[in-house]
Amino acid sequence: MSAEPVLTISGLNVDYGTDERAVHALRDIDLTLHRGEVLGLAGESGSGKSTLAYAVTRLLAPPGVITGGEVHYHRPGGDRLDILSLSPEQLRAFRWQELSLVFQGAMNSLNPVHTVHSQLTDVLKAHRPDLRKAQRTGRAKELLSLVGISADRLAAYPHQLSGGMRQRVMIAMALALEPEIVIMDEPTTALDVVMQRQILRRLVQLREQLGFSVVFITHDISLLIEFSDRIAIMYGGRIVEEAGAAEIYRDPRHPYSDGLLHSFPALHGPRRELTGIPGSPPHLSAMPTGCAFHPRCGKAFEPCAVRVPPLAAPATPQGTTPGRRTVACHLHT
Amino acid sequence: NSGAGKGGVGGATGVLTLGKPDGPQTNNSNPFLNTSAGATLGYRYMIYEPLAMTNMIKPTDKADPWLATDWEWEANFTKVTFTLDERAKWADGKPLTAADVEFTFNLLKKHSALNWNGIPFDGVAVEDGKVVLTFKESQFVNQNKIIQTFIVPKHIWEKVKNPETWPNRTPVGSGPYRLKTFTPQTTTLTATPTYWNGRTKVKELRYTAYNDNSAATTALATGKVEWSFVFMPNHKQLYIDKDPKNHKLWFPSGLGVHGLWFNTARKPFDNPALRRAMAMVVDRRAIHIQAQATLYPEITSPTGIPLPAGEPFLAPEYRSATTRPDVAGAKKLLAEAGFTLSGGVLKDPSGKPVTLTFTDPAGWNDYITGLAIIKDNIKQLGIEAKVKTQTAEAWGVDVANGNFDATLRWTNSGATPYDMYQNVMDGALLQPIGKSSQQGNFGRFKSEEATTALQAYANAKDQKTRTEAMNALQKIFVEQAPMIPTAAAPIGAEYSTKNWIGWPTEANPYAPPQHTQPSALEIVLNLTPAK
Amino acid sequence: MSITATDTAVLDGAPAPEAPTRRARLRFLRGGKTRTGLIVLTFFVLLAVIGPWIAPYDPDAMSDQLLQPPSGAHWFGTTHTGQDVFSQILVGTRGVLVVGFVAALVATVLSVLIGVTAGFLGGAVDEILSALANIFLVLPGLPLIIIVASFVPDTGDLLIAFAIALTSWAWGSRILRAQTLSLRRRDYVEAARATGEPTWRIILFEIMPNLTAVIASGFVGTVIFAVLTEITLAFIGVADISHWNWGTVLFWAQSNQALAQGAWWWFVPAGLCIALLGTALALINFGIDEFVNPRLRTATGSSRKVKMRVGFTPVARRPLTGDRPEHRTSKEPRP
Amino acid sequence: MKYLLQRIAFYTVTAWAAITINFLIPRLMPGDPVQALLSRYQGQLDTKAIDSLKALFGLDEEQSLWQQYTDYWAHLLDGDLGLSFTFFPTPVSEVITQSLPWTLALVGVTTLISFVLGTGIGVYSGWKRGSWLDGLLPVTTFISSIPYFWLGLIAIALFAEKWSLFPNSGGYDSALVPAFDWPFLSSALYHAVLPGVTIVLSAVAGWILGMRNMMVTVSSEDYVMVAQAKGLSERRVMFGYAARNAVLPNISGFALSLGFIVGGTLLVEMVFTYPGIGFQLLQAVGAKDYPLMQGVFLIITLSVLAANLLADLVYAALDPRIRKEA
Amino acid sequence: MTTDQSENVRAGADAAAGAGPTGTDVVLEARGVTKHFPLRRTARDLLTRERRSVHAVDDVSLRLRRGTVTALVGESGSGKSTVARLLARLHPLTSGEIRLGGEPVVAGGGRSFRRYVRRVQLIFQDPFASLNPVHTVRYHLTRALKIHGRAGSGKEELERALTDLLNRVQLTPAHQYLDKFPHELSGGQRQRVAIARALGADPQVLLADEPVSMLDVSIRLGVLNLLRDLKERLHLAILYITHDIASARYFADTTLVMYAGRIVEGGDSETVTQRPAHPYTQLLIASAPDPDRVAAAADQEETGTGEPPSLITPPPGCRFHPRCPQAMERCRTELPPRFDLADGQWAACWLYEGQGVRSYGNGDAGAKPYGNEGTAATGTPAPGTTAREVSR
Ligand SMILES: Nc1ncnc2c1ncn2[C@@H]1O[C@H](COP(=O)(O)OP(=O)(O)OP(=O)(O)O)[C@@H](O)[C@H]1O
Ligand SMILES: Nc1ncnc2c1ncn2[C@@H]1O[C@H](COP(=O)(O)OP(=O)(O)OP(=O)(O)O)[C@@H](O)[C@H]1O
Ligand SMILES: [Mg+2]
Ligand SMILES: [Mg+2]
Repeated sequence: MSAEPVLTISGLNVDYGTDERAVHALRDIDLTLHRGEVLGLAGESGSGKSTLAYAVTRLLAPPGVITGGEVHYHRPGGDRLDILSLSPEQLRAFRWQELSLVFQGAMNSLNPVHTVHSQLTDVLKAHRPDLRKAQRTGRAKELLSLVGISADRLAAYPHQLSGGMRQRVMIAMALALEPEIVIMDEPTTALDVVMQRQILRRLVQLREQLGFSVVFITHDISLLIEFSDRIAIMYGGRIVEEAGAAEIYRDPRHPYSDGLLHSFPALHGPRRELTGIPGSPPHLSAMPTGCAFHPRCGKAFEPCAVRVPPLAAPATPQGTTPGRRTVACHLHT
Repeated sequence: NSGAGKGGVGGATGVLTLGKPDGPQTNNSNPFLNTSAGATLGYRYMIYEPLAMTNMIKPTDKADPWLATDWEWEANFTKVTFTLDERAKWADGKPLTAADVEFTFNLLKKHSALNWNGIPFDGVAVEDGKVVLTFKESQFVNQNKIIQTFIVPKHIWEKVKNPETWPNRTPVGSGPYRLKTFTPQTTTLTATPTYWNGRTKVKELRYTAYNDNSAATTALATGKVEWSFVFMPNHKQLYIDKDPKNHKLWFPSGLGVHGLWFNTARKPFDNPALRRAMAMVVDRRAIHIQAQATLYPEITSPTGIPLPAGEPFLAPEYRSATTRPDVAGAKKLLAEAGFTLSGGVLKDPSGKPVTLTFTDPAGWNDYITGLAIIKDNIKQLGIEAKVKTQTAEAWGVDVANGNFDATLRWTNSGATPYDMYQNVMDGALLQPIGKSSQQGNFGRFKSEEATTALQAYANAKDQKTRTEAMNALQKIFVEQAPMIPTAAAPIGAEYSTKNWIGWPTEANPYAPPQHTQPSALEIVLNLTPAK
Repeated sequence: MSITATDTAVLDGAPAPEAPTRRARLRFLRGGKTRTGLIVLTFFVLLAVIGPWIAPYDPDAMSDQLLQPPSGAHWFGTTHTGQDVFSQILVGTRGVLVVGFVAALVATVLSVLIGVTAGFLGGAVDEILSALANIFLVLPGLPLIIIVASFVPDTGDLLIAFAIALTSWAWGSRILRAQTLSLRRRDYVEAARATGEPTWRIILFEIMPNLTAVIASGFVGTVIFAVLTEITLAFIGVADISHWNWGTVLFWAQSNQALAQGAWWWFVPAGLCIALLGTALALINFGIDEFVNPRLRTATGSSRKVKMRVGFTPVARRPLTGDRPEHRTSKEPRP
Repeated sequence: MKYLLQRIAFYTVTAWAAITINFLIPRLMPGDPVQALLSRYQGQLDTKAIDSLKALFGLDEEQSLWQQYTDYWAHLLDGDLGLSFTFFPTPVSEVITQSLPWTLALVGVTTLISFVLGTGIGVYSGWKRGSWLDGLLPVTTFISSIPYFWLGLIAIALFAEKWSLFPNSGGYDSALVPAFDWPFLSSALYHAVLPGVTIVLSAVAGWILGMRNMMVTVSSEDYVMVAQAKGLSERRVMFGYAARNAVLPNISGFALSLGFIVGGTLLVEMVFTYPGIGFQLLQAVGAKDYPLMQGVFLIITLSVLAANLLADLVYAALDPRIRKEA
Repeated sequence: MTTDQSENVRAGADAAAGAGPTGTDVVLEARGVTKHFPLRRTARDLLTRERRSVHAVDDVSLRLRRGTVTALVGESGSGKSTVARLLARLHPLTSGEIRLGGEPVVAGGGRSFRRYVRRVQLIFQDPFASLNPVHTVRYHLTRALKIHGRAGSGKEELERALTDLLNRVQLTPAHQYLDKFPHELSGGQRQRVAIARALGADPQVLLADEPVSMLDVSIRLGVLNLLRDLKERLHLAILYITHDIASARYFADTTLVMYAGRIVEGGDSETVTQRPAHPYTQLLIASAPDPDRVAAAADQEETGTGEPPSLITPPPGCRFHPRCPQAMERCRTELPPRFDLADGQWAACWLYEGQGVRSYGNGDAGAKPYGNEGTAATGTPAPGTTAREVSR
C-alpha cells in the first residue's frame, strides 16, 4: 500500500453556531488519508465523526462553520487543492468527481420522488456533459451490476427497494465517477449482519479494482478492525489515537481506545473480560479542561486536567517501532 | 372615467345609460313576472305600453291616454270601457286591436301568478271595438292599477303554453324599443324605427346591474350611469358635487310612507297613549337629514299622508297640523294615561318599566339609522330601547308573525291614502300573533272603526262617503298611532343633464322620475339631446 | 401545511442541556417574533377588557358633530350621525376577541375530539369521523356560516362564534388525526399500554401532551380565521350590527360610503386594527410553528458575521467566539 | 389503479353526504321564499297571487322531507336543478352557467397566479434563507392579515376613484357585448386587473410562508445534502431536489383552495360588482331561493371534490410513494 | 387490580415451582404461536377473493425460565419483535397459545391484561422512542408503580419506591434523575429508565427487545451488565432480542435463531455461536464482524447472497432454501422438523435428519411437535459434519 497522501487535514476546527453559544465540535484535527487505504473512524456517539466527514467536503448543515485549519486534496499528479478556499462552482466540480460520500441512513439519502436511474444519471449529466443519454444509461446499468443489483431496477423508485438495495444504490452512486476518495458514514447501521457483510465485501473488492481510498465511520469496532487498514479514534472532538487496525486491536495506547476495545464481546475465541468505560461522555459545550477524557480515565494524573495532550508518535516503552501511529495521551509523551 | 370615454355614451350617439343596484340578472323579459329582468331593471316599460299613463306623484290627476284614447268608469266603479288608439301597432308591424287587450285581461284573469295586483277581474268583453271590463265590487281603489295594465300581443302570447314561466326572450311589444342584447350585467334596448306614437331621440338604452349601492353611486358620480335611483348617504358630496351643473336628483313622494310599526298586541304597546306619546317625540327632521339623507321627503302631517301628493285627502282638522317634537306634551299625555316617570325610567300603569326592542334587517342602513334616532328621541320619555338587527328573511318572518316590538317598515302605496291605511289598520287582515299575516296589519291593530271605514272607502258609491271614511281613518291613525310615520316613500331618481334634457322636475312634474315606474316611457320619449 | 414534516421534530426536542426545567416547553415564547406578537395581542386583550370604560364617548351616542375628521376631541373622527369612531373601536374590541377566541376554542375542542379519536381508535370510527371532517371541509365555509347565522333570528356574538367554529374545525381535525395516527404507533404509547395504562389515560396523558404545539398552532390559526370571518360577516350584514365590533364599524362606514365621502378616518382605523391583530396572531403562530419544527428556527440561520448556505459550509478562519483553544500552541508540527 | 378507485369511492361517498346536507340546509332555514320575494319587492301581493306563486314554486303541496329528497335526487340525476325563485322562472342551471365562467376565470386565474407566484417566492426565500427576501415576510404577513374587502375597497378608493386608473366595477364595459373579440377581451382583462391584484395580494402570503417553511424543512433532508455533495448545479438541486419535494404538501393545499374559488368569491364580487357565482349565492340565501342555493352548493361541492381528486392524482403523479401498487 | 389477586397468582406460580426442579422453572411459554398481519385488500384481491397477509411469525414455540436469559437472534424482519409483542400481548395471536406459569392465558382486556403485564414486562427496542418526551422520569416510574399498586400509600413511600427502582438500575443518586425529561438523559440512561419502568411492575419475565442496538459499545456494556445482574439477583426470566450475536454469546444462557418467521435453531448459547448447525445460523455467524478474523478476511468465500424471502408468500418447504448453499430437493417442498443434536442443541434442517433424537417437547425450547412426521423418516442422511466444518 503506497504511503502517498490523498487527503491531508490539518488543524481543522469546526463550530456549530456563530454566537457565544456556539458549540466547538472539532478541535485541531490532524489526519492524513493515503491513497488506496481504508481509514476507519471510531469514537463515542457525538465525538464528531460525522462532523469531520462533512467538514472535509464543506457539507456541514447550518449552523456549522469551519473556523480554522486546512484541508488539502492531492491529485494523483501531485498538485494540491485547497478545499477550504474553493468557490462554490469549484466545489461543485470537485465534489463527487474526486470525493464522494455515502451518507448515514440510506433511507433518506435517496430522493423519494426520482427514480434510481434519474439519480444515478444526473451526477453524470452534471460532471460528464459530453456523455450521450444512452451512454449515461449504460453507465448506470454498469454501476448497478457492480453492486449486484439487476439493471431492471433502474426504473424503480427508492421506496420500491429494500434497505440493503438502497444502500447499494448509494454505494454505486458514490462510485459513478470513480472518485479518489469515498467517505462512508455509518453506511450499514440499518442492515443486519448478513447484508452488511455482503456490501462491505463488495466494496473491498471494488477498492482493489479501482484503487480509491475510503474513510469508513462506524460504531461497530469489530467491523472496523476487520475491514480497515488504519483506524483513528475520536473523543470529544479530537482524534486521540491513530494507528494500523491490527495495532490498535492488539495494543491500544490511549486509555479511551483501550476502554472501547474492552467494551464489546467477541464472537470467537476465549471469553474476555469486558471492563467498559466508566462515566458518561462529556457534552461539547461543557468540555473538561485538559484532556477531555481525564474525568473518566483510570490512569489520569496531574497534567491531564491541565494540558491538552498533543497527538504525537508515542514514546515506545518496549522499544518496538510500530509504524506511523500517533496518540494524544500524557501517558505516552 | 374610462367607461364613459370608450363606450360612446351620450346624446350625440343617442345612448342613455341606466343602472340599478340589484345584482346580475337573468334573461327574462316576461312583463308580468316581477322576478324578470324586465321588471327588475324596468325595461319592460320601454317595450310594453299601458292603456293609460298615470302619474304616481299626482294620483288624483286624470291619467294620460296611451293605448287607450279614452276609458270610462261606471259610477260605482264596477265597469270600465276602453276605447283604443287606432294607430297603435306592434313592433312586428301587426296592428294592436281590442282582441289583444281582451286577451291580455283574460290572461291575467286566468293566471293569478301574473296578476300581481290581485285585481278581481270578472267580465272581459269586446263591444264595438271597445274593451269592457266588469267587476263584482267597486274598483275605486284599484282604478289606476287597472288602467295602467300593459298589453301584450295576442298572436304571440296565445301560443305560449305556460305564460307563468315563460322567459319571453325576444319580447315584442307596442313600445318604442326592442331588446338588442342581454347579458347578466348589461341589457341593451334599441329604438324601433316604426314606433306608432312618434319618434324617440334616445336610440339606445343601456341598463347595467350593479351589486350594491356604492358601486351604483360611483357609476352615477362618474357619469357612467345617467339615470338611476340609489339611496345615497350624502348625495350632495357623492353625486351633485361631482358635476353640479348636470347632476340632478328629484325625490317626489307618492302616497306611501315609511314608519315605525308597533306590535299593538304586545303590552304595553297596546296602550294608544303610549304609542301616541312616542309619536309626538319622534324627530322626523333628524330622520330626514341623518337617516334618509334628505332624499326621502319629510312627513309633516301627523296623519302620515305625504304632501303635497296627498294634499286633497287631508281631513280639515289636520290641514295645518305639524309634527314638531313635543316632549312636554307627550309626558303630559303619558302621565294622564297612568304612566309614571321615576329616576329617568318610564313605568307603565302596572309599574313595569317600559322598554322595547327595535328590529330591522342588518344592512337597511337608513332604517337602522332611523331607529337609532328614534331610540335617542324616546329616551327623553324614559323609554329604553334596543336596536337589534336580523337577516332580512328572519325579520320578514318575524314581522309577518307579529314577533316584534316595533320595527321600521314601509306601507303600501296607491292612488289614494287608502292603500297605506289599509296596509296598517285593516282588521280584515288581522291574524293572531304567531300566524303569518302576509299582506298587512303586521302590528295586529284591532279597531272596528278603522276596518269599517276602510270598507266604506273602498266600496263607496260617492265621493262624500269616501271623504268621510278618509277623515275617520286619519283621526284613528293620529289618535291611536298604530304606526309612527317617519318619512314619505319617494318615487325619485338621480339623473344627469349632461347628455339628455327634458327630465321631470319639481317645476315640471309630469311624471315621477323613477325608471322602474310605468311613466318611465313618458320620460324617455320626452328626452332630447343636450345639444 | 408545514405540519406534515414535523412529526419527528415534535418529539425529539433537540437536547438543550442549559434548559433543564419544565419551562423549556415555553421556549417558543422567547423568539423576537413571538414576543412582538404577544405584546400586540396583550394590548388588544387589555383593550377588550377595559375598552368600554376608557372609551371617551358612548359609541351609540349621536351628536351634531357629523362626519368630522380626527381631532383632539374625536381621535378617529365621527360618523354621519356624530358618533365617536374611536369609542366604537374601543368598545368593539371585546366583541372581536370574544368571537375569535370562543370560536377558536370550540373549533379546537371539536377538532381535538374528532381528530384524536379518529386517529387513535382507527378502523370504522376513523373512517366515519374522517368522512365527516372531509364533508365539512368540502362544504363552502362562508355561505354555510351565513346560513347557520340566519338559522336563528337572533344573531349574537356567541352564535356567530359557534357558526364559525362549526365550519372551521375540520382542517384542524384532519391534521390532528394524521398526527395522532403517527403517534399512536409510537413506542412510548405502546410502552404505556404494555405498562398497563388504560386507554383514556393513554390518549389524555401520552398522546395529547405531544400534540399541544400542533393544537396551539391550530388554535391561533383559527382565531385569525374567526376574527376575519366575523368581521366579514358583520361587513356583509349577516351578523348582529347592534353589537359593536370592528366589523360593525366597517359595515356602517361602507354602507355610508365613507371612503367615497372622503371620511377615511371612519374606514381605515378598524381595518388597520384587524390587520395588526391578525399580524400579531400570525407572529405567535410562527413562534409555535418554529417550536414544533426546530428546522424553522431562523435564529440558527445566518448571522451578521457569516453567511450560511446549505451545502456550502462557510470558512471563517477567525476566532468567532472567545473560547479558542488555549492550547493551540501545543500542537505538534504535522508529519 | 387501486389508488384511483379507492379515491373515487371515497369522494363519491363524500359527495353524497355533502349533497344531502346541501339539500337539508335550506329546508331547515326559517322563512319561506314567497315571503322573501315579498319583502324584496316591497310588494303588494294579493293572497291569490301568493298562492299561485307557491304552487308554481312547488311549495304548496305538503310533501314529506323524504319525498322531497327522493324527488331532488331524481331531478338531479336528470340534470335538472329546478327553477330559481329569485329569477323565476329561469332555470338554476342557466343562472349558474352565466355566472360561473366569470368566477372561474377571475378567481381561478388569480388563485393559480398566487399559487405559482407564492410558491416561487417561497422556494427562493426558503432556499436563500437569510437573504433580503426574509424582509418580505413580515410585509406579506401583514397584508394577508388584512380583511379582503378592506383591501379591495381601499384599492377602489385609490385606483378607481382617486386616480381613475381602473374601473371600479363590472366585468367588462357595459357598451360591449360579450364575444370572443379583442375589444371585449381587453375590456374584461382591464376590469379584472384591480380585483385580480387584490386577490393575489391577499392570498400570496400564505403560499409564500407555507412553501418557505417546507423548503427550509426539505433543505436539511439528507437527499438535498446528497445532491449538493454530488456537485449538481444549483438549479438542479434547488428545483429537482428541494422544491420538487417541498411542493408536495402545498399541492393538497392548492386543491383545497381551488375548491374555495367558487365559494370564496363572494367578497370580490360584492366589492367589485364582479359578475360571478358568489353573489348569486348570497342573493339566493337572502331570497330563500332553495333551488339556486342547492345548485350553487352542488357546484361548489362538486368542484371542491373534483379539485381534490385532481390534486390526489397530481400528488400521486408527483410522489411515487403514493402509487403503492407496483 | 388488587394486590391480593396478583399475589395469589404469584403464590400459585411459586407453589408450582416448588413441585419440580426443572419443568416448573418455566415461567412463560409460547406454543405454536403464529401471527399473520393481514394486508389491506387491493382491488385485485377482491376479484380473486384472496386474503393476503404478512406471515410475520409462524409456529413459534419457546420457554422462558426463571433466572435465565434466552437470546433471540436473526436477521432484520425475521419476526423477533413480533414475538416479543405477542408475548407481551400487544398483538392478538393468530393461533397458538401462551402459557404463564403453566396456565394458558386467555385473551381479554382491562383487568386481566393488567394482571398479565404485571408479571410480563416488555422493554422496547428503542430507548429514544419508548419514553414519552413530555413526561419526566418521575412520571414514568410513578405510573408504573401506581398501575400495579406498588406505589405504597403516601408520598414518602412512593418516594422510597422510586429511589429504590432507580438504585436498582444504578441511576444514582436517584434525585438527580427523577425530575429529568428523557431528552436530558443519555441513551444508556434512558434505557435504564425504561428498564426501571419495567421493573416497576415487579415482573417475573422481562422481554427486552434489542435494548442496546442504538447504543455505543461502552454504554451497551453497562445495560447488558445490568440485565445480567437482574437475572442473578431477582431471578427474572429474560428474553433478550438482539442482532449482536457476540453479545448473545456473552449474556444469554440459551440462544434461539429465527429466520423468516420461524425458529430454525436453538440451544446453549456457547454451542450455537461456536458450532452453529443450521446453514442460516452458520451464515449469520460467518457474517458477524469479528476482529479476530482479520488475517483470514481476504479468502472468505462468498456466502448466502440473495434477498431475504418475502413474508407475504413465504417459500415452501424450508424458508431458507433459496439462499442455502446446501439445499436439497426435499428442502424445497417439505418443512423440516426439529432435529435434536448433542448438548441440547437442535436445528430445523433436513441436514440433521437421523443425526439426533427427534424430540417432542422435552427440549429446552419449543414444546409443540412439528408436523409431517410421516415424510421426516424417509429423508436421506444429511452430511452434518460438512456443515460443522464450515463454521470452524
Ligand atoms: N446543528 C448542531 N448544532 C449544535 N451542535 C451540533 C449540531 N450538529 C451536531 N452537533 C454536535 O456536534 C457533535 C458532533 O456531532 P457528530 O454528528 O459529528 O457526531 P458523531 O460522532 O457522528 O456521532 P454519531 O456517532 O452519533 O453519529 C455532537 O456533540 C453534536 O451534539
Ligand atoms: N403491525 C404490522 N403490520 C404488518 N406487518 C408487520 C407489522 N409488524 C411487523 N410486521 C412485519 O412482520 C415482519 C417481522 O417484523 P419484526 O418487527 O418482528 O422483525 P424483527 O425481527 O424485529 O426485525 P428487526 O430486527 O428489524 O427489528 C416484518 O416483515 C414486518 O414488516
Ligand atoms: Mg454521525
Ligand atoms: Mg425488531
